[in-house]
Amino acid sequence: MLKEPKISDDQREIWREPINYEKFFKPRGEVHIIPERCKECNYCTNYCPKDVLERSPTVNSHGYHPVRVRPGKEDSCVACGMCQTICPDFAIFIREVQT
Amino acid sequence: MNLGIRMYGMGGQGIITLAKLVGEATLEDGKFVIMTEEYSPYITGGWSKADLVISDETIDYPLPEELNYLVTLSQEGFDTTVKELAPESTILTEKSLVTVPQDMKLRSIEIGGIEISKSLKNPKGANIVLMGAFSGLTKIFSAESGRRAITKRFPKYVDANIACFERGYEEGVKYGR
Amino acid sequence: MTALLEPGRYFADGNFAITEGALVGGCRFFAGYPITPSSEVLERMSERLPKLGGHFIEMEDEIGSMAAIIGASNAGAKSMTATSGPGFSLMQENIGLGIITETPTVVLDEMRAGPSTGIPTRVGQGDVMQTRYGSHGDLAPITYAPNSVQESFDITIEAFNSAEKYRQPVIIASDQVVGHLSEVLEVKPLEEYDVVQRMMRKHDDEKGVFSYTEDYVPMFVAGTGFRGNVDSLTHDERGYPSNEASVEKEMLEHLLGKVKKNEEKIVKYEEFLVEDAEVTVVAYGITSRAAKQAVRIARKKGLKVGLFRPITLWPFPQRRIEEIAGHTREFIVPEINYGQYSHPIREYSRSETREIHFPPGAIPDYGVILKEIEGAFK
Amino acid sequence: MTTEEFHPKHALIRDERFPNVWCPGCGLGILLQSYLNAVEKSGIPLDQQVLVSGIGCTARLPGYAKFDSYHTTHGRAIPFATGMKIANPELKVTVVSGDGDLFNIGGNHFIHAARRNMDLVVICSNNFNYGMTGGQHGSTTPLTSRSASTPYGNVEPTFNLPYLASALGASYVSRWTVMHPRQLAKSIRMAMETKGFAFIEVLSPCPPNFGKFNGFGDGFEEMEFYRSKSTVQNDARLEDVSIDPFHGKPVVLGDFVNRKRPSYIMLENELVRKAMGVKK
Repeated sequence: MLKEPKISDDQREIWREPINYEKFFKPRGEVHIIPERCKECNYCTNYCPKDVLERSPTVNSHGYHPVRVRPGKEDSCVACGMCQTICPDFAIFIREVQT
Repeated sequence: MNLGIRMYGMGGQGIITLAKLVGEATLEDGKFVIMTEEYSPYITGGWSKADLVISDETIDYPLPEELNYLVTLSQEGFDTTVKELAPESTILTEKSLVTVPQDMKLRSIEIGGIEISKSLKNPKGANIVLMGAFSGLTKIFSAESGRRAITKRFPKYVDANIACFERGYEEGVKYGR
Repeated sequence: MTALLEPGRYFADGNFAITEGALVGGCRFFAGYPITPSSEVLERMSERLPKLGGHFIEMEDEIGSMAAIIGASNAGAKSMTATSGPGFSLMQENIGLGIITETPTVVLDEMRAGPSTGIPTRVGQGDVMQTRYGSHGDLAPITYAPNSVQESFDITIEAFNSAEKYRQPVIIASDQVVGHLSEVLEVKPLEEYDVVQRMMRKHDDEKGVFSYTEDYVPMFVAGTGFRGNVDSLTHDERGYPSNEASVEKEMLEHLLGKVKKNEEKIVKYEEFLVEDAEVTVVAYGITSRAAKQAVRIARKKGLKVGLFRPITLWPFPQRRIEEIAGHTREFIVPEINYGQYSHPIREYSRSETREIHFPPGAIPDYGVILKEIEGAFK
Repeated sequence: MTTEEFHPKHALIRDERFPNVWCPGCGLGILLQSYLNAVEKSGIPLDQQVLVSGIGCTARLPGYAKFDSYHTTHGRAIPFATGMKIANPELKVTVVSGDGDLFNIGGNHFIHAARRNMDLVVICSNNFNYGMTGGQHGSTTPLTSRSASTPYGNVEPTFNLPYLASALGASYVSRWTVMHPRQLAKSIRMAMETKGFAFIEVLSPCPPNFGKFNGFGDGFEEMEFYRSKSTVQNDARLEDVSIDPFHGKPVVLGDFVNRKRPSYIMLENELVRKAMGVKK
């Protein structure tokens, strides 16, 4: 008899289960940044699975280099929302866009 | 009228309760009364005492000017207070616990409160017997007020305590003047 | 619902009177920690409050008790705690919290002999300055010192009213003797007592949590939709913390000013033959009753002496003391401590002030006061 | 990319107070995010949510959330919250404070609230030191690690917080790090649904103090270190979950305890009803 794999409750919540993957569009996200709040902690740049984010060369009024979308990666965000969840400063968020 | 009364006993004998009942009954009779209490730091086994001032006018100073009565359920209370009593004072003691010296100049009445309360099957009621005796002896408060005070304080044990009070009252009246 | 105390005459002690007075004053939450000589208040509260639909909790210590009553008040309940010197020391920090967060509550400090553990079962008046300066920072406390069972009852109702009116912790500095002596307590029908109800903020109020331009602003209470911030840090009118000295100034002047401006309404005292007194005895709490006896006897001897009894120790009855100093050449301040209230008396009267130091532990002997009065006329 | 002012959590935070006071790389903002996510999912009306804190960096958190929030005195958040909850049981009271506040100066209140099974959610952000005063050691500083007041390494054993809370009878106990924001949010939601005392320990970095003293370049590096040592083990033996990552011990995370015990508010309500003579 086949055993069902052990999946804990929270794993279920996190996992996306692609059913009929072909039929669906790849989600696309639009990155919104509030540069004045960013303290360049780099959590989001490290966490982004698509490597969309980087520090910008400009500084905000507090002297930090806020994050920005890496040039050329404008269409790469998949709206996973990890950057938004991990940002301690409420400086970044994602809106899912329909393509 | 300005009377000072001291009640003295060992922790657990119900001395403070006795004093409060006397105070309550006296108040019922329309007099002014104030009571201060004091006890040793030990919950049981230590001493406890209460002083009452009874007057026809409002009382400012809470301590008695002089002590006119002593009610004691302990030898210690007798020994320590007897020197402080005013001339013409009256002492009321629990017979089984206090020995009054032969050469005692002050008037002293011994009541077997413990024995009486036991015979009435209310062994904790010795203090109430003495309360009754004090009323009968001094008439500082009426028996009626005494009964009312008891009823108010022990709504669950009215009968047993009233019985003690009344037997005590009868004893006290015998010595009344 | 079991009613409050029936009108009538009671032979009661101070602790009973304070408890019942508090319930009439609207107290519905009590948190405390047992301590001689105030434990009877806690015990009686544990029995009485649940019957009135109120809440009682015995906390792990006095620090927690003080914090809990401030919390409860912020959740809408009129609250109180009762303690004595050692516990009162522990409460000081959170009394300051009550002041800065403008939280109404009542603290009973039943003074006993100190310092430290002192004599738990015996009287003292050594906390007088602690009720004034005990908590750090500038504050304008309101402290009542009752001297009888009747006053213990009445003043507790007033303490709850003042707490609501001026939105801060109010202290009742009673003492072991007043707490434990029994005498007559007359209770009037409930409707004859003025009880100030809590004024609450409406959730759609546009203003901030606090206001520094008005003496009184209704209080915002948790769970009513206001969604405000209450802060122990120096804060602006929105309740937001600030590091600015200018905000500190604005806040502090409001906190002190609301009491200072209403001093005449808050201050209470009793006088006995003061009008023509050449010497005035100033005494409070149980000491005032010994003093009254001494003054009475001295008057019979023809000595022009009076008694001034502050009922509010703080705010200090400054105006009246200054007036009395106009015709009184000397003040005598007996206290069950080694000289505390004598200092503001000396300061405001600018007159000769004799101190009588009764050692804590016993009811003051009025004979000592009488002797001092006689000395002042020699 | 666009720059836009309205964050999706706009209505739940005091926007005008941002940027917050926390240092770059501090995890407290993530804890705030997780709390807000939990609140949204819990379905409990926002007006019933109350946040209470003591003093310290973590204690500033309630001031950024747009709920009834109370910043009290050092170590006294739990008794303050206890008073609130008893006075108005309708409130959903969450205490969020640091390890120093809750377990050093406020330790006594914690053990008693847990013992009473007081209906509170207590979230302890543990950064292993006193952050706000400059990184002195406390009762959660791991053995041998450095702090502003243990320059030669800490010699005091630490509290094992989940074990402590569980031994006291807390209804719900869990531990996560700020690098587990989704698990953390879920845990907070479960704590909010718990009747009785719910305790969550959250490991968070302190980049300028504990992190710096112990050789971590920034908050991210410190958190990655804990994460690399972490294992999720819901049925862990709590005796063994004390934190000692510098000596090769794994950092055990999980929802450790979730049990039903009569809560204080439940029992007290019953008592009051009985005393009032209300029939069931």
